[in-house]
Amino acid sequence: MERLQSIPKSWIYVILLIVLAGPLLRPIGIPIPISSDIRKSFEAVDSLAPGSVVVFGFDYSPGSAAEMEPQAMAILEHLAEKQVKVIGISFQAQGPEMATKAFSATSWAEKEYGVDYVNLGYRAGGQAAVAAFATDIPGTFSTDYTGKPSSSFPIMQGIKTAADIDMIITIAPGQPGPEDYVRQVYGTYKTRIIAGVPAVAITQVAPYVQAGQIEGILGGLPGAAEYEILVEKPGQAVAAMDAQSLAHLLIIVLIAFRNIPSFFKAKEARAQSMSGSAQKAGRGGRS
Amino acid sequence: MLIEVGKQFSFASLFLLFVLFIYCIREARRGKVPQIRKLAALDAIEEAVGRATEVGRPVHFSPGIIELTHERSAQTLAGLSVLSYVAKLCARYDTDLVTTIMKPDVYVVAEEIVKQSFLEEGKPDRFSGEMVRFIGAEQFAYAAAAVGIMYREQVAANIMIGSWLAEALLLTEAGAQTGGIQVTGSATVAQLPFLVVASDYCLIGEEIYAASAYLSQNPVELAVVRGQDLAKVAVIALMCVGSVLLAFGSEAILQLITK
Amino acid sequence: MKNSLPVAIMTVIALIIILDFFVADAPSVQWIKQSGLVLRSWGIVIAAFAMGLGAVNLLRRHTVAISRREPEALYSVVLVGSMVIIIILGIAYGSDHPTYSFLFSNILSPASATMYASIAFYIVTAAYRSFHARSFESWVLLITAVIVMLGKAPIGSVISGFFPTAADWIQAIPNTAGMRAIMMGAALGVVSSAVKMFLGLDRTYLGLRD
Amino acid sequence: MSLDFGIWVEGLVTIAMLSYVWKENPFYRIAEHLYVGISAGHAVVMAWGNIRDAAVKPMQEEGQLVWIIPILLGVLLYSRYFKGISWIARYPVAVMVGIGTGVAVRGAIHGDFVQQISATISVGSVNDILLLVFVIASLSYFFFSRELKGPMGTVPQLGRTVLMVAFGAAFGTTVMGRMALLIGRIQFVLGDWLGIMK
Repeated sequence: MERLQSIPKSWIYVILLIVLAGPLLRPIGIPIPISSDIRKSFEAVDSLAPGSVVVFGFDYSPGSAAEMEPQAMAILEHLAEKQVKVIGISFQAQGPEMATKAFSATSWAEKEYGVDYVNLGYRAGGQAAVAAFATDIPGTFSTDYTGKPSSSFPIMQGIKTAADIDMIITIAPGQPGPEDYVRQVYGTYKTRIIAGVPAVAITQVAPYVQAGQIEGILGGLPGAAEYEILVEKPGQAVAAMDAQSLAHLLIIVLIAFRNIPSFFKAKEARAQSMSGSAQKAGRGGRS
Repeated sequence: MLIEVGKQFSFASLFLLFVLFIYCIREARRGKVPQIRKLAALDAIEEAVGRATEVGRPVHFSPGIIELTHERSAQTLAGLSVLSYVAKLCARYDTDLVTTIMKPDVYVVAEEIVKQSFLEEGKPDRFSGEMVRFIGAEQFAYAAAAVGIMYREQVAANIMIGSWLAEALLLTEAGAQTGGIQVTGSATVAQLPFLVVASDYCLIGEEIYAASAYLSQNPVELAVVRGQDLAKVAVIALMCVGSVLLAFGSEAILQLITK
Repeated sequence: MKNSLPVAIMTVIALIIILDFFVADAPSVQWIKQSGLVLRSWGIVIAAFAMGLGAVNLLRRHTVAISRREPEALYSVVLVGSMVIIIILGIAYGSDHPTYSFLFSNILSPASATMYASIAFYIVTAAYRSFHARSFESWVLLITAVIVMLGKAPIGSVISGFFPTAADWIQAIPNTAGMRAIMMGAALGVVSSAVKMFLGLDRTYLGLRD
Repeated sequence: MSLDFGIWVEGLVTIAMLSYVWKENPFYRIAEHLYVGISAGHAVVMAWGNIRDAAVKPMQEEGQLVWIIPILLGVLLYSRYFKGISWIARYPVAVMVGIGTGVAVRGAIHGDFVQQISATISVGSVNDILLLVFVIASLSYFFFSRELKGPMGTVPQLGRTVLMVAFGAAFGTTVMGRMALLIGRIQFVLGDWLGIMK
């Protein structure tokens, strides 16, 4: 039994890799409950009429893509199905690449560039750029990511300010992020906002959702997975959730292995361990 | 009013804290020296350096990855004051020290501190440029280099006090692999759980700021720590009174604080 | 003078930056806001100069290793070479030079993403190594971690609805309380350290200890 | 399998960096030194750009001579290479530390201290009251000058337990984000690079 307490490190790593890669190649399908946040976001997007114009903020970079990209793809699939028009923008330097990747990996690849969707690229300046965008879209994004004038695209006809936009969707792990869209855009134009954020940022954004300034949020990979299920296109994130569940279970099993043997031993020599634990509980020590 | 509405109470508290700390320092100069409780993590540093000396392997120190002009720079400075203690111990025991640094401005200060510590221990010639190493200005490049160094030089003690981001766990795991005592400390709440779990001793939050007083046992510094305690009593009282009043329907305290 | 003037400069600058945060937008104190802004941009410039010192330290250590033909010299050649190439490209042609972007996006970015991702391995071994229930407190730590892990992954709600609910409560109440107390205590530590520095009682940052 | 040279380099770097978790090895060392070299070089280029755009340009093009001050302070840092005048470097350091201490104090007192106090004063529900009790208990753990004894001693003990719960919870939540990152890398290797996964 003591052997359970000293599993070699490399074994643990191999098991972790198997546990993570296995479900990615062959999903198990552990049921994923849908939370109210995701349902609200889904219903908001679902309420868009065909032909509505949506601004999609690709405000993430390769470093955070693992968590953010599946969210973007799931929502993009839904938008494609709803026959709306999408204007892709970015306030992150590497966002335009992310946009190109996401458009080409979803149903948007079959749609017409410039008519159904466009990728207007990146503008520097953070929060100030978001403010400029709200009041003057063609001025702030005067060209697309390849440098073609944005006024040359049919999709951009009649788009001046954020008031001409039916909804803003931003996928943002940091700043500028949902807070900036709320302050700079919602404050003046009351444009509907949906935000995708990392799991750790949900609590930061929650107050805006409570106040109704953001209509819906997606948090981390689980958010993306739930959305994929609602759009009925289970993809990367759903597969990743199985991996996620197994990884959590693996850690719990390992913790159990570590503790069960000593649990039995403790029964034999309780008095000893009691005095030992009292010492260990000393301030500042290891816990 | 010259102070912005919504920040007036904060400004007043800052002023009161300044007054309180200065008062405590004056009391200490009059001879009233307070005692502070044991901080096991700091006692463990000497043991850690001692063991490294016995096995003839170096001690690794890092003051975190935050630059001097940053909002969390106070943690870096707290780390650097522990560095001066660690460097003196290393000088005294003729033990090798490896300080890894991610921010260039911190490197400038850290090198000065280590040099000075060796000078004060009367061993300026034992100091070498290899003791303070700038290793890459990006978070994970720093981590990659630091774990590489820790492994290759088989450090026998790992002391990390400062502000960290996700890379903290990489360093503590490298430290666990090479063995020896690990002493960590931080006031960055997001990383504390990992430091507490992965190291042998961890200074939590405010404890890193008391480290300098504890290590030097300087009466004036101890007096300031006592001042911090008095401030905490006041805060607890304020929260209790505020809540009781609120329960009876008065928002007086809440309004005062948000002024 | 050699030692007290820097302390005075440090104190005045810190006080201006503090006041800059608190003063209202009134014309009579506009100069404080203005100086705060100017000082912070100075900080960026000075810190940029410090980068040169860091680079010199890094290059010097590795060129010494190369010239001594230490066994590690090959790696030092790689480091010095890549560093010099990217500095020359960046300064002569700007960071949008194709080779520069290639080094950046195909080496630096994946290396950084991989280091970041490798934390997943260590989080598992750290849990295995350290979640050893020896005392009441380590039990508490271990059990909360397990509940929250189950509550956060779909598997938890499959086992029991208790886990997500418990995880949310733990995060909202004890977690918030603990983190809040740490922040408040640390804030006092920051202010007390500042006072010690303003009074010249702590001059460690100048390399001086009394 | 991908035929793109860039993807291959990216894939090899990924494997080399990852190989460290198994064992420190020459491939890791090469990747590590390459990574450190490029990132340090990049930082130098960025620093150069900062000095040029933030200080030199406004001085040359708009005649803002005041920028000579930070440039001079920056140059003074290099006095440490010269024995006898190395103490001059203390001035730029003092300026940087002054800025840092200023932003640290103002952030600490307002956001981390006063706003946390006001957020804690709330008695709307049982949870609010528990939160208040837990905050007070945890704060009492940080008393340095006097050990609370007798029945009062249970307060810091409770505080320490609350802190452990907080750490356990934070550990548990972070596991998820970290796994997501590794899953992302595995998806790159199996999907984009090797093409085993769709």
